[in-house]
Amino acid sequence: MRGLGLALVLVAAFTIVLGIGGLPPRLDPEGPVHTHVGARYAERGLEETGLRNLVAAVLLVYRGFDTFLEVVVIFTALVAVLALPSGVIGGTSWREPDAETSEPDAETSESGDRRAAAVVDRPDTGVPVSNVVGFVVRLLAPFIAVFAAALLYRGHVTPGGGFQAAAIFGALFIALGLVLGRAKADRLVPRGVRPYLQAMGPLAFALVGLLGWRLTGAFLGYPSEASAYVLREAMVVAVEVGIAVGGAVILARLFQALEGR
Amino acid sequence: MSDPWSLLVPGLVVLPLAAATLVPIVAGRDPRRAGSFTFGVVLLVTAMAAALVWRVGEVGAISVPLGGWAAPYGIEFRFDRFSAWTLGLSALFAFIVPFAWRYLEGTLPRSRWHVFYALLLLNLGGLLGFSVTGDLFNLFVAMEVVSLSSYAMVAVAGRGVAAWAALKYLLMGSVSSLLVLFGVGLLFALTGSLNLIDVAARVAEAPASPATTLALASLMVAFMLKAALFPLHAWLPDAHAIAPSPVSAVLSGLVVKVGIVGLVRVLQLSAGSGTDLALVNQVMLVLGTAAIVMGAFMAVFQDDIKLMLAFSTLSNIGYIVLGLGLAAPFAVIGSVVHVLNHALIKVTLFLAAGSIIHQTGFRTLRDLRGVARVMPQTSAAMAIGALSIVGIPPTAGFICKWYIALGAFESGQGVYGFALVFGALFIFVYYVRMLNAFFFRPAVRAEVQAAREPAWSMRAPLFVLAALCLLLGIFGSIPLAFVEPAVVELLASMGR
Amino acid sequence: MELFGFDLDYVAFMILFCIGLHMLVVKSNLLKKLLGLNVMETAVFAFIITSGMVDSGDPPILVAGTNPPFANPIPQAMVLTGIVVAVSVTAVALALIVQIHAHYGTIEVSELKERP
Amino acid sequence: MSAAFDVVLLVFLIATAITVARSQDLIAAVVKFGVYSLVMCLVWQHRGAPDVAITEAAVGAGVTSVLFLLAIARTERAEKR
Repeated sequence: MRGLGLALVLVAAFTIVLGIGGLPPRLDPEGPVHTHVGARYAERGLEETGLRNLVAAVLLVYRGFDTFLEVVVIFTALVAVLALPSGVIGGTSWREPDAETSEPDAETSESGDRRAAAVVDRPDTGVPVSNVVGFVVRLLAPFIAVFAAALLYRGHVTPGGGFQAAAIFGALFIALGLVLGRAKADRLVPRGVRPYLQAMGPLAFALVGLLGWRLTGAFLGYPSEASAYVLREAMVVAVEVGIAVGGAVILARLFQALEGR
Repeated sequence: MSDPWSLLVPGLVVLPLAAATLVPIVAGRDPRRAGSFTFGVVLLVTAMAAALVWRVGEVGAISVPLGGWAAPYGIEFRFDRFSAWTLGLSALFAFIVPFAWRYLEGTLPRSRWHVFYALLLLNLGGLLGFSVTGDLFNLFVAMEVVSLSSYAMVAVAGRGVAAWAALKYLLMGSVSSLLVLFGVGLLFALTGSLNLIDVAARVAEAPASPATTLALASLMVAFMLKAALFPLHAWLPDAHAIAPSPVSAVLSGLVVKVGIVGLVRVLQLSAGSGTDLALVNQVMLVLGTAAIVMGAFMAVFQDDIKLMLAFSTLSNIGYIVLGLGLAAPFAVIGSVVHVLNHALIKVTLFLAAGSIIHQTGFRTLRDLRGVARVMPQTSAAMAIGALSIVGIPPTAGFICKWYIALGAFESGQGVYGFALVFGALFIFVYYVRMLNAFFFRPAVRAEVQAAREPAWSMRAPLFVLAALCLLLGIFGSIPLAFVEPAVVELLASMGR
Repeated sequence: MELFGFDLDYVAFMILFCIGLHMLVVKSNLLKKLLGLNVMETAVFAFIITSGMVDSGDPPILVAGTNPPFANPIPQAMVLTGIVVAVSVTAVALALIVQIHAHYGTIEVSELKERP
Repeated sequence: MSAAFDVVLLVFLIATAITVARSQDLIAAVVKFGVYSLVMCLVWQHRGAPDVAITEAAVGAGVTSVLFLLAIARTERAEKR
């Protein structure tokens, strides 16, 4: 295995060195990367999208469908983790846990599987959190929330945007869950609304896309007239909020599932 | 009023994906509703795909700039004659979903049914997106939706064994995805564009460079890995055999075709790149032939029927790649149609195998002897599928292989035609072994003797699929004629 | 910056890619393999970002204080998407690894291969 | 100055990647991976990609490391040789 691995690495390194040697010189403002599609974004991006942050303009407006599929990917990750058999990965049901007592074995699983599941005990997650940590988290929580909201809202102008806000919101849920205890943290986001919240990213995109089609004749189009500025802004914000809320809930639930809840 | 056709193409992709997020909400407390909802969505998607295929036949390829940004400044969706495969794809899901209704009982606890259906819809949406997108990066993200849902579906019903198979699949799949991303990044660095047609044009204009070769090679290896082309097939048999049968049908029939569709895209890209296409074709010929022979060889020694079917997928991927590598019109037409026909046949076989395993509880030839006596209808469907995949006329498998063989002789590479026929004989051997055990051997297991035909919701899809295997054989010239203009155009762009 | 005619950044990312690949192929521990995959992914991301740089360019954010030429926003958008995809795949892989450990009691490939 | 900073960052990056590969304590490996991600963030910030840098810090270094730590807590901490 070791020899094979080394050989593979050497072959890969050799091939890549040969290949990247043929790339056009980097940093050259006249290179193909900077004179084709990117150049147009830099020239007309602000005028066409109203977003000062060109990365946000690419993500949301020019190449919105990529971002739609990206949101679908993290949704898929959540579904994938919840799809694993219960007993090990927690929270298999994404609604209220059903009173499911018998878990029939699959055609593929063996009797050993059942045994293994019985032996596995839920991990001890009730680690006491020190007072200092508890205090700090409680103290910082509002500030973290504001920071995340700012990242979201200012994403048009400064670096930041939906996903970054989602990651920070998600981290906040998780920290609060550790400090407040599960029961209280669970109440922050009631179980009943979770299926709706985790679906928000793809749904926001689909709805805004449809609206865009109605207005401009192109799916995921944004009205470009100056008079429709407010509407366009509202559509962009709707998508960003969808990404942030959906992403945050999904990240928090991934955490819970891996933790064994 | 906006042009409805401009909504239909993105709608084809968005509808199943958005519906997947709604599955848990719709299911509510009754998980069975998730199944009906999914079935409804799949039927709607199939109808949309059918309308689009009809439209393409009338007016030619439909190009939809998403967001109104014309290519190369935005993402372009293209629905052309090759995209007709999306119709078959969604139609096959329309058989798999009702089959799963009853199959899931006793396989998966009810609390996870909606997860299963959501994964199926995500997989379908990703496959459709992958098939219609004309943008390299979009291709990558759509592929990730497909891959991630596939990994999960392998692990969904089993415990440790399935998780291990799924993880092997995941690691291989991730390497392949990473290579795709690397290739796309290289192509962007070379051309400054992500649109497939634009990139192809700009690559053709630019002087040949090792970076182009690296990018195309990276993409090609990645898609061969996704297609499980020999010798990159190690992950496939376990994943496909251990998954629940409807999932095996999706994976073996449809998901591996991601690699094939990707390969066709790379061939389109490399058409004018100055890459030595003859060399690429030679590699594809050799690997394809090796895959046919090795797949058949390994299948002969299997006792587990699902493993047998998984290895047979390896052989069939070999046929498709061989046809593409021959680069002769007949052969490529045969390959393109075989992408769909193999999907149809493999779904039939896996669903039949799934019914048998579901009803008897056994999965090896030894245990399943004599099963045809108690399950004659299912076994008959299985037999039709088996004859199709071997390529006995007048079934769906025959016409594609016939075209590929014709292409081999026509282009003066008859040796591959003989390899193909030889491979078919080999494949014949193990399917005969299977049919012999099912039909002509006395049962050895009491459980098999006590087994009965499955519920109607499982049998009906199987009958229709088996009938389609025959119909697509008899009327096989219709799909062949449909893709012919597209293939001729593709080959012309490659200087053939 | 160049080194023997090769761009220094590209060389560094190639080395990182190879370190990740080596971890993925040679290590027997599944978590180590996954870390290797993540290292590889980051290396590819870095490659893509670096290819979109421009000499003395500013970040592609059109506010007071930044001037053209700007770095190309497309590779950055690609990598943002890529990072989210990578974390999704990692989460699923980790869940599978936990599942494997619960069933087999080990996450070493060398030991997994010996068990049915 | 800037070029020297670049070189230092890149060398440090490679060094951290090697220590990730070498450490047998998985928790240490994950923490080192976090450091690696953060250094990568600096590189990206330096390459004119602040958006990606923030995302890598939050998602790549933050979320990924936490998920890894959870998985280690439920499996094994030591890598066997």
